[in-house]
Amino acid sequence: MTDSPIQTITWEGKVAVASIAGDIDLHRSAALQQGLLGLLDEQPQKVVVDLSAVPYMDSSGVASLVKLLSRTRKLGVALVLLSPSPKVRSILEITRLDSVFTITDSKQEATA
Amino acid sequence: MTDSPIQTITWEGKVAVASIAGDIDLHRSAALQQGLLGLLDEQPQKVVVDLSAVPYMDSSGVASLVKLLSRTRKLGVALVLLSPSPKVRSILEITRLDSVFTITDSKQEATA
Amino acid sequence: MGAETPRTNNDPAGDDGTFMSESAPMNRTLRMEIQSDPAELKSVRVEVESFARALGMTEHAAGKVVLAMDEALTNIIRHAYDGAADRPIEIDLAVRDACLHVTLRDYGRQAPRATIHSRDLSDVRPGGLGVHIMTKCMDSVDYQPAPDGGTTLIMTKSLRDSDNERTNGPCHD
Amino acid sequence: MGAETPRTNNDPAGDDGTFMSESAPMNRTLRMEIQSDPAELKSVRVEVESFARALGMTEHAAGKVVLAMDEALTNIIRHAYDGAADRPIEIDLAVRDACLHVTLRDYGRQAPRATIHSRDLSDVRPGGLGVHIMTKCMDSVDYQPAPDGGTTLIMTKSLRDSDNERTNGPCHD
Ligand SMILES: Nc1ncnc2c1ncn2[C@@H]1O[C@H](COP(=O)(O)OP(=O)(O)O)[C@@H](O)[C@H]1O
Ligand SMILES: Nc1ncnc2c1ncn2[C@@H]1O[C@H](COP(=O)(O)OP(=O)(O)O)[C@@H](O)[C@H]1O
Repeated sequence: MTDSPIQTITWEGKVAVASIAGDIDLHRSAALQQGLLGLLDEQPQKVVVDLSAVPYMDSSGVASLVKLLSRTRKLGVALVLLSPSPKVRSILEITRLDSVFTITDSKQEATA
Repeated sequence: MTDSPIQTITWEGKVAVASIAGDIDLHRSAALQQGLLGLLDEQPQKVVVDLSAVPYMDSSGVASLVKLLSRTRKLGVALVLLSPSPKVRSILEITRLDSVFTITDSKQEATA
Repeated sequence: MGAETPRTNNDPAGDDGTFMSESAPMNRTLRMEIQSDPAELKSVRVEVESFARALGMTEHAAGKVVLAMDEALTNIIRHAYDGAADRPIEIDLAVRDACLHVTLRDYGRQAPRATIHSRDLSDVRPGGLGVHIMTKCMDSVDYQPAPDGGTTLIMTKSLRDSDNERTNGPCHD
Repeated sequence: MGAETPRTNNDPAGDDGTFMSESAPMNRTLRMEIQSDPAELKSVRVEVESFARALGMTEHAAGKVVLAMDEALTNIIRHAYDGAADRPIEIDLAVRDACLHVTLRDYGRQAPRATIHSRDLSDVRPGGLGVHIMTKCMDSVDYQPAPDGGTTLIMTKSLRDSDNERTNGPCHD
C-alpha cells in the first residue's frame, strides 16, 4: 500500500485514463494528488480517474479529487470519475460531492 | 445455532445418513450425541454422519462421535464420517482419531 | 486483567432488554496503541472493521465506524500533532448498553472546541470535510480537552439500530 | 483508557527487529467479559478469529488460537464452574513482542495443577482431549491459581511463525 496509488495511465487520443488502486487515505492521498495534477502537464482534453480498484477512500482522498477538479475546471479539461466502489460512492454522497463530479460506471461513456 | 445439530436423517435401505449442520461445541454436542445414539434404536446396518455442513467442531463434538463409535462397534454397526471440513479434519488429526474413524469424501463410497 | 472482584452480568440485554440474540455481545473491548503515522491507518481500519462486524454490525454500519475513526485519526495526526508521525494515540472501542463507544486519546495540541465543526458543503473546496463525515457516520461526537494535556474524543454508535442515518442516536453519554 | 503518561513506542518490531511490515500491529488488546454459558462460545470464536486475522495471522493459525480458547473455556465451564452458566469469565488477548498472549480468568474451583495434563491418545475414549488440543495449538499453556481464588490461564502463540506446529515456541513468559 505504500506503492504509488496510480497503477497505470493510458491514453486514448487526448483522453488520459488514470487507474487508481488500493485504499486512499492520509498515507497515500498526497501521492495521488501529485500524480493526478502532474498528468495535467501532458495537456489532456479529458481525464478519466478509474476508481474501480479503490476499495476505500477517506476525506484526504476526496480532497485530492476536489483539488484536481478545480484545476481541471480552470484549464477547461473534462474530468470523469469511473466506477467508484460502494464505499467510495458513499463518501462522495456524504460530502455531497456526488453531484459535483461527473461519475459513470461505463468505461465507454467515460472515455467518449 | 440452538436448533438441532441433526438437520435430516435419510435412509437408503439399512444405511442411515445423518446430516449435521452448524458448529458443534459444548452448546450443541449433547444434542448431537443424543440424536446419533437414538438413531441406533432404528437398527441401521451402517450410519453415515455427513459433516460437510459443519464448519467447526471442538473436543466436545469429537467426544460425541467417539461415543457413537464405541456404541456402533459394540452393536456391530458400521460407521462412516462423510466430508469433514478442513477444520473438523484438523481436530480429528490433532486428536489422532483420523485413523480411528472411517472417513471419506465420497457419498457413494460412504453409503455403499 | 486484574484480580478484581468478579462481576456477574446477568443482563446481556442492557437496560431495556431489546438487544439482539441470546449470544449478543456483552462486554467487549478493543484497545490499540498506535503512533501518529498515516501508515498505521490501514491496520486500524482492518482491526476495527473486524471487531464491529464480529459484534453483529452490518457491513454498512461497520464501514461508517471505520470511516469516522479514520477521519478522527487523520485530524489528530494533522492538527493535534502537526503531522509528526511518532506521537502516541490510544484507541479504545467498548460495548456498553448496546452502544459502541469509540474513545481516541491524544497528547497533542488542544483545539478550542469552537474550531472543530463542519462547514458549508456547498462551497466546493478541498479539506474541511472530516468533522462533517464523523458527525454523519456516528450517533454522537464529543471532544473533551484532557486536564493533563491532549484531547479525548468520544464517538458513539448504536448497535441496535446501526444502519440508521440519524446523527442523534440514543448513545449520548 | 486512563490518563497515563503517554508512551511512545518506537520499536514496532519487538526486540529483534524481524517482525513483519511497517504497519505491523504494535499494541492491540481485545477484552471480553462473558458468562460461563456454552451459548457464548460461538460469539467468542467469531470475535477472536477476527482479531487474530486482523493481526495478520493466517487462517490456519487463527483457527488454532480459536480452538485452543474454545477448549479452555469449555474446561472452565465444565470443571471450574461445574456447568453453571452464570459465572464470570474474563478474556484478554494482547500482542506483546510479536506474540499473542491469551489470558483467561475464572473465579471457580482451582484444579491441582497435576490434574490438568494430556492423556495417552492411543486409548480411544470420549473426553480427556481438551488439554492435549490446547498444547498442540499454542506455543505455551500455563495455569496459575490466583491467590484470591479462581485461576488465570495464560496461553501464547508467536505471530512471527504462527503456522508452526511446534509446541514450544518463543513465547514463553
Ligand atoms: N484533533 C484535532 N485537534 C485539533 N484541531 C482539530 C482536530 N480535529 C479537527 N480540528 C480542527 O477542526 C477543523 C475542521 O476539521 P475537518 O473538518 O476534519 O477539516 P480539515 O481537517 O480538512 O481542516 C480543522 O481545520 C482543525 O482546525
Ligand atoms: N479449568 C479447569 N479447572 C479445573 N480443572 C480442569 C480445568 N481444565 C481441565 N481440568 C482438569 O483436567 C482434566 C483434563 O481436561 P481435558 O483434557 O480437557 O479433558 P476433559 O475435560 O474431557 O476431562 C479434566 O478432566 C479436569 O480434571
